[in-house]
Amino acid sequence: MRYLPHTQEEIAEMLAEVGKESLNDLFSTIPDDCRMEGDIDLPPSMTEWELDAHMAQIGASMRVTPQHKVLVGAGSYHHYIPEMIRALASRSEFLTAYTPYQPEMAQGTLQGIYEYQTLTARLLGMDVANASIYDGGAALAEALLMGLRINKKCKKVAVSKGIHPHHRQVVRTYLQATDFEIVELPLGEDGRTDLASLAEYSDLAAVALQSPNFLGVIEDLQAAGEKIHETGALFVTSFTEPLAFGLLKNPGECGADIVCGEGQSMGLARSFGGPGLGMFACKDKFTRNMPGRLVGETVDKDGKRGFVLTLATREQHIRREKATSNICSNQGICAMMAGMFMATLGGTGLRELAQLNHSKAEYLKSELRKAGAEIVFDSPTFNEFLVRFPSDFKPVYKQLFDNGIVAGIEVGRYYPQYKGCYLFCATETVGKGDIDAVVQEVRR
Amino acid sequence: MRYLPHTQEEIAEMLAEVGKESLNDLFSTIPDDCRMEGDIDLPPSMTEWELDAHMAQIGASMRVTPQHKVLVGAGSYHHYIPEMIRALASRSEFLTAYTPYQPEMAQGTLQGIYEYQTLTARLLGMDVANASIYDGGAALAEALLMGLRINKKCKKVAVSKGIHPHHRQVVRTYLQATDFEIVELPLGEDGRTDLASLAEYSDLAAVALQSPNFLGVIEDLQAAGEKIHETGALFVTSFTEPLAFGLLKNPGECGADIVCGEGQSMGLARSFGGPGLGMFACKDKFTRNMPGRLVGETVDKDGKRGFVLTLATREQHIRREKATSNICSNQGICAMMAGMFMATLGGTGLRELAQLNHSKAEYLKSELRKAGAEIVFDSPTFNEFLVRFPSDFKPVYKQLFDNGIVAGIEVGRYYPQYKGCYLFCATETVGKGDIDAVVQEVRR
Amino acid sequence: MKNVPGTSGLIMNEPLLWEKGKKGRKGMSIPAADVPQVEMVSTLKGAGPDFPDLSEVDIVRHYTRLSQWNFGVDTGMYPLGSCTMKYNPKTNEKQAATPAIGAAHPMLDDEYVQGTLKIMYDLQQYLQAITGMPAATLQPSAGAQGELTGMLIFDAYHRSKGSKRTKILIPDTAHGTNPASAALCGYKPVPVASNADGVLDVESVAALMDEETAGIMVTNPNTLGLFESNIRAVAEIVHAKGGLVYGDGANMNAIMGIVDISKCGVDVMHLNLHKTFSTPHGGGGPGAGPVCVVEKLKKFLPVPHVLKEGETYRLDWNNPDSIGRVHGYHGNYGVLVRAYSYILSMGAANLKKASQLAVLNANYIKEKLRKALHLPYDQPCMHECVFSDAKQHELKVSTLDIAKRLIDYGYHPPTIYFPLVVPGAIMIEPTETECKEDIDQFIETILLILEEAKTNPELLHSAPVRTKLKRLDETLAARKPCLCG
Amino acid sequence: MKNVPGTSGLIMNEPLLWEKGKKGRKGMSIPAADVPQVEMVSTLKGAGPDFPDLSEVDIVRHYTRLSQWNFGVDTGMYPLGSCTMKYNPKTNEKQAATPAIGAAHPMLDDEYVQGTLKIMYDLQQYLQAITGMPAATLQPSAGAQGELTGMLIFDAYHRSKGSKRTKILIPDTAHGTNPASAALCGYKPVPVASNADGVLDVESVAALMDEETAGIMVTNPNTLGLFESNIRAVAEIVHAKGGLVYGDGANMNAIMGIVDISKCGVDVMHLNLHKTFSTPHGGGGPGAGPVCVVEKLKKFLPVPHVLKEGETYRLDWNNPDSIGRVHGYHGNYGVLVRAYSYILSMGAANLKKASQLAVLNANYIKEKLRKALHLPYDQPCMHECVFSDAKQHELKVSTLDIAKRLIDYGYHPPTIYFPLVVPGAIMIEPTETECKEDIDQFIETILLILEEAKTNPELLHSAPVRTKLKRLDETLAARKPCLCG
Ligand SMILES: Cc1ncc(COP(=O)(O)O)c(C=O)c1O
Ligand SMILES: Cc1ncc(COP(=O)(O)O)c(C=O)c1O
Repeated sequence: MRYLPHTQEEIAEMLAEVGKESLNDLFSTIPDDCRMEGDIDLPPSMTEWELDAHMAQIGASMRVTPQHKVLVGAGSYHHYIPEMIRALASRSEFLTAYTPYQPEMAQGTLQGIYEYQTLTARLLGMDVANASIYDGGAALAEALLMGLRINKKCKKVAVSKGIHPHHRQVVRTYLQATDFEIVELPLGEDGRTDLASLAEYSDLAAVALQSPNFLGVIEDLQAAGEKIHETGALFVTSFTEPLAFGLLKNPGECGADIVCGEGQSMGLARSFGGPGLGMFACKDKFTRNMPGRLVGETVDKDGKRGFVLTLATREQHIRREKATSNICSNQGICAMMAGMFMATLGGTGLRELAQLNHSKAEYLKSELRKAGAEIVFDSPTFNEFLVRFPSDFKPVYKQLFDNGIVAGIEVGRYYPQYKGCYLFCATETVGKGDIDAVVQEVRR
Repeated sequence: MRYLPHTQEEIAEMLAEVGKESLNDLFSTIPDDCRMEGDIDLPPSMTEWELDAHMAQIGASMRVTPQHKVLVGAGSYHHYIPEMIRALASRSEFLTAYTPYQPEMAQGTLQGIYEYQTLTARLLGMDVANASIYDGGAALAEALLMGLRINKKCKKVAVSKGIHPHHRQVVRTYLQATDFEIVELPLGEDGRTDLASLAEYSDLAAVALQSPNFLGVIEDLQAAGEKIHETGALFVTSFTEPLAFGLLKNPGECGADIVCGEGQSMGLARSFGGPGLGMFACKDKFTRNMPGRLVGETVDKDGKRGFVLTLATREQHIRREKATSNICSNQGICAMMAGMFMATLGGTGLRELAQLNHSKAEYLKSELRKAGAEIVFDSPTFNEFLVRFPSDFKPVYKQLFDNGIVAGIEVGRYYPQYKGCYLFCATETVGKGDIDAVVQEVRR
Repeated sequence: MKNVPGTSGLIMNEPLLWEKGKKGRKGMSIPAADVPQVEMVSTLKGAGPDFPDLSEVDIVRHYTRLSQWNFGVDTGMYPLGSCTMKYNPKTNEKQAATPAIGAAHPMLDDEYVQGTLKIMYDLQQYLQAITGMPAATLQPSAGAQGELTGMLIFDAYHRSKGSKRTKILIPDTAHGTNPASAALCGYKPVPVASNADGVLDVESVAALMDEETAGIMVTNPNTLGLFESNIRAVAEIVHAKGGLVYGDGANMNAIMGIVDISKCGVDVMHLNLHKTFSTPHGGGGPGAGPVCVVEKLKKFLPVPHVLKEGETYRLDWNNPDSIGRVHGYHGNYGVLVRAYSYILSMGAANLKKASQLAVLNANYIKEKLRKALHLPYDQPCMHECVFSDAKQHELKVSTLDIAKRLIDYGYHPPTIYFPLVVPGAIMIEPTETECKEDIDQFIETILLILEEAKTNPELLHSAPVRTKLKRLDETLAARKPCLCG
Repeated sequence: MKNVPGTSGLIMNEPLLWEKGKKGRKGMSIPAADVPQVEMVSTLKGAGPDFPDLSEVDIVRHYTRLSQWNFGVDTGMYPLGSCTMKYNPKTNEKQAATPAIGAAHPMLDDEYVQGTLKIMYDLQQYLQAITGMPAATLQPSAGAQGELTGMLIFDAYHRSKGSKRTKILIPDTAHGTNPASAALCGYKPVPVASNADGVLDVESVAALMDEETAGIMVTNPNTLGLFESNIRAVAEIVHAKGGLVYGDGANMNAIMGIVDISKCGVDVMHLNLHKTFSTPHGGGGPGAGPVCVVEKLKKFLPVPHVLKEGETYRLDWNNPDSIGRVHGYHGNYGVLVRAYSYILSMGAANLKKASQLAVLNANYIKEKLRKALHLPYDQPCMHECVFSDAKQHELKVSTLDIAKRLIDYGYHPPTIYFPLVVPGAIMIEPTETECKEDIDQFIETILLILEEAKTNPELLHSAPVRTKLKRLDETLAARKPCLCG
């Protein structure tokens, strides 16, 4: 096998050195009653070419093709990714390295992640960003746990129903075993989080809102932040579409204490939902409560600038059960790619791209409205919004799918009150022609 | 534009430095009557994404798809190429470097090409191989010109009709302007070159045979070599399927003085015929008459082993009109890839792969024979052979094409006497199933 | 010394991104607007972040240069203990980039994404076959999240039995993620000392296991590279008290096709696809930490869970007993595809062979270095061997010095100062993809360094010297954190 | 000095391929035979070559390490005069790898390969539009083969006029390929001295041009980076004697959208797609050297020639006047696809802008270095500027020393000792893709080196010192050639 370099002779020589008769003898310390009987039950091994054919076949079995125009966001967005980024991220010095425990031979990863941390902090308007958390869901869970650590006395957190339902499920999973309580804040008629009930709670460690939220509505973070801080809780904001901050006030400006979210939009393929990128940032004063790795600047023996993993005393390999989190491997190369993507866009490009996304979505919105569809919320949105159709949309959806367009997703599973409503997204990848095709089909 | 870094301010600053008002002023030395009127007539510039879509469309417009099983060789072969080779050859340190004029910063290219030269020499059984010629056609032309330089007194060369017709055309083109004469040696009934006419010529500088030849037949190089040497001519052998030398006696063993050919089989995509690889090797004593670049071993100031371009006095940039050739840029990265491919196969793998190709072709041969087709030559072949069908094959060909199989090519254009005969090739990429499908259709 | 891989050569300096660039420069082509521009509501509109503007060539050079400062498995031997730095096949990268997979949206109905679901289903089957466990989830994003998933399953199981347990047994050799993961779901870790042979004693477990204890987390082979030979007896004790056994499978690379995990009495185990199954570490991630469980715990696995019905695949969402989701979608899917490709490429025989050769390589190194380095636990080892710097103390040379000197010679150092039970630990895991010549060269190099330790220890103290930067001041970094430029 | 890119860092040694490996090791997966094995006739059967057997990881590390010893445009500035080392866009590589293109067999009937033919046809049109010439061929594999094609067209043309000419005029500034290509088709090159301003005098051409002379080969802009401003007058003289004018278009990057070649009186010109049109040089190739001609020479172009009829494309094979083929198929097709992608990405305005910026960068460097380096021809330059080491002679410092010292500082040296008319030439072509900061840094570095030449010339004589290998002994290599291991 081409991955196994040992020849028979070499195996024999090495066995002789270790004083064993056979490869099996190497496992003498394994009790018989722990051993596997027979061979592992797997399909016969494939050549590189059989694998190519096999995977091509699997690709062909997908009814949704790369050619489909996918007007769906819901936490996973189709944005263009420059070929350059694929080429650079696949540099094996980056890709085949482990966590940079030996900084002298990992300065590439370390500077790259330091740059990612910095651009992320700037994007979100925060002081510090970490080297990544698994995904948007885990990042939100970690943010709330961090809030609970900071506000030790409080055992309760509140999360808006506007947060991606899957992320709320992850939060529930992370907190279920412990005696922390989660309260959910309802959405108002305007699609924004209704904070009225906040008053009832005096013991909230943290309150989390997502903006733009799952239904596309941009929350009034500034107002929310003030209300939340009045309760003494930390203000956590999350996101699934960081591109929005090219156009919107960033969470920092709106008073957020901890900001987290899914960074897939920043140069990562949808890839059936992963690997994504848990972006995580906070205010300076909370740094030592932060989960996850941090890269910091330092100097070498000769005083030259360099970078290292730092504040490791927060982490499991030093602190063990007292660590701020159990996370060890994170999303390494995805963070690098997000850094590359942000650098490639630049400030000017990010602004332009964000504006374009907004304009496309607004055009789709207005055309659908003209076609008789109801835009459920009239609150401002970025590149996603919820639509109610006068009649059953399923047949239209199916027709459009066959025409190569995926027309939103139905949200009834997550929001019974909006059963039959479809969440649409339009990014720069959607052309006017695609939008007009959707609208035309709706008109039929 | 993302490839043009200059901002307006920078342009202004730089213009100031050079004392010009505008970019146009930089071209003051260009007479008005040489200037282009208006803009270049080109389509509007495309974004990276428009280009992706445009090329995908062009790809889709190809009736022959990557899924087609192409049972055609004729100088361009479908062999599997490990993904690893694509990954390594795209390392930008290799790909974006120029010719290694500064050896201290090009040791990667230099050692890689030195290794290519060595493996090529070993494959062909020769003493020296150069760093490459454009393609098999140019390599053959250069080989014959080299022969004419060595045997100065002679003005004639002979080429077998078994040589790839396109390569013979290139030879004709290269030699037409000068007063050299080309005689073509006919093919015998057995598909091998008929050397009887050789006796007529006393003034041949070189005689060239291809083996396996265009019609797939393996020439009896040993016997031919002796005959040719008797005439005092140099024995040049060419090839289009170097894989054959994994199984066959190599040209060196058979007495060849100069060996050249097309190396596409060694890890390069068919890519509509280019870039390919002109492989070129010869006996020691002819080295200084060789065209093209050579990498040689040397040492650095500290006595460490290193590699440099050498014997440049043969080349145009030193020798100008007295150079052994005008070639400057060659097939650089293609030679590197061929080196990678040969190294990946190894001696054991090359043997195995060559044997497999032979077996596949022999199976196709025997099955076609059973199905009533005539195998035109009964001389031994490697992975290609010529077939005559009892009735018009065109409709069968078209049917098979629609079923995803390209069943050979008709050779009438090149060999009127074999009009209606088809040249078939079967490599490791052709499965028994594909072969059986062809035969079944033939039977219909 | 000519026979070491490491040397020094020309590489490039490169500033930070925002130390380059010029406002207005373009790095990405953005489509022209084909729809009217619509302004964002002014009250919500912000200024946009202060990012540098760079051209495409700026970006390409920046990251190309950065990459030259890095060392990966493709660069050379990376015997980082507990991390299984085996070769990462290039074809896996190609398969993960299959257009239809890369473009697959995770929220579409099952009928549209049968291909991606098939891969998940098959991979689950394969991992079950490799471990001998009857059920699995692919959702956890890394080993630690697998552990958390396991601990949550422990908790859910005990609740289902009407009990809430508060403690968990964790051997002193365990990786830091184990106690951290346990703590995350409220368990108090109770350390269990391993015995003189570096493995668990039945007695010490028996002494600590009780009805308040949810179970035990065992890494097997453990982080000393030793197989926990008492695992079954230990499991019986734990089970007898109503507890469960968690297996940290980070070291599965030693025992594929050799050990049947279900027979060891393990109830839950995570695998690290980015170790055992050849997916690249990406300088820190992403990984994947699928979790396998015994039948009785299947109902607690995360949702959605992929099922096969006839020839169609579907996601099963409603499982009332499930601990819920640990990932927003289906885990680090692209990593799953790589591992799937690896397993299909290897097949049963080669996976077993890989484990045998990994163990052979480790034992070979252990034999060759045992005279020069102190071997705290002299046992037949599995995939890795653990030495210490005890013999070097008198020379005032530490594990860190040895590690840094290895860098000069072109090797990534082994894992150092872990496991904690071995002071000054040097944990060497060669993996099966290192050939004999390269291992011999590595051994020679270590011996050379240990000679230098005697003859010229300064060479070790001042190492590395060949790298672009010399030894970095980690204390300064932590004392005055500068985390953002 | 902190402000230079070059520094030294850790890289790897690596032996030659055959110094590694072990018989029986596997690097490639070979399909299992699904047909009976058939032996090759014994009289023809050989032993197979003596290649080393290596594993996949052996190969990956070998070439990864070799790559670290190399320097490309992606690594840093590469101002190699006459070579137009501009940035090579990554998307071009992707397009050339389009599966349907990569798999296209060159011998199939036109109906099956319309897509690949369309690219050829369109690219011909684009190159015609860029040069102003009415016809083109894409077959030549590189610039030199384009020159040969051009010379063969000269010969065919003269024959068609019943004459056979024997000489060709070539300016002393010409690249070596020009006389070599001319000689290949039997022309005796007659050197024409360029005048004090570095360009051709009408008089000197008039003095040499006669009826035995086939014509002239002019590189414009020439290799001194100067535009041949008398080109039209020169052409008239040549035409008046029945000769033809060949344009070496290697330097087209200076004048896209600015000069109309057909108006200059040029009859035949080649372009270097691997220079002007951003295709990578691949450490020596492959290139592509399409040839454009005026109407009256169209019939001499190589066959087959691609035509468009209605919406379909076809290859025209029968052209009795054609010089024939210069390539086995359609030239270096993959290179053509890259250039096609580049032209489509740039469009007319950006191509012109590229030329303007290339010329701006060169003039900027010329201004900034004119005090420190001798400028033999003080003219407004085009895409490159040519200095000499005259001022450094007294310091016993040569162009070579300066070049080698640049390596230490992280730059690929300019082209040196060419053109031959400038002793100790230093030929700097920055190209348009270098930004102002990088050019300023390059200028600073040159000035620094010229300071060192005064204060510490040994630094230059012993350079490079940061590279893996120091200055290599080229004389030894040529004296005792060792070309095969
Ligand atoms: C024994 C052991 N357990 C758990 C882990 C954690 O795995 P991950 O980094 O994927 O979270 C590791 C990784 O280093 C490990 O070595
Ligand atoms: C002016 C000039 N002409 C011709 C050539 C030859 O081009 P190629 O190397 O593509 O054959 C070159 C390349 O260096 C050149 O600079």
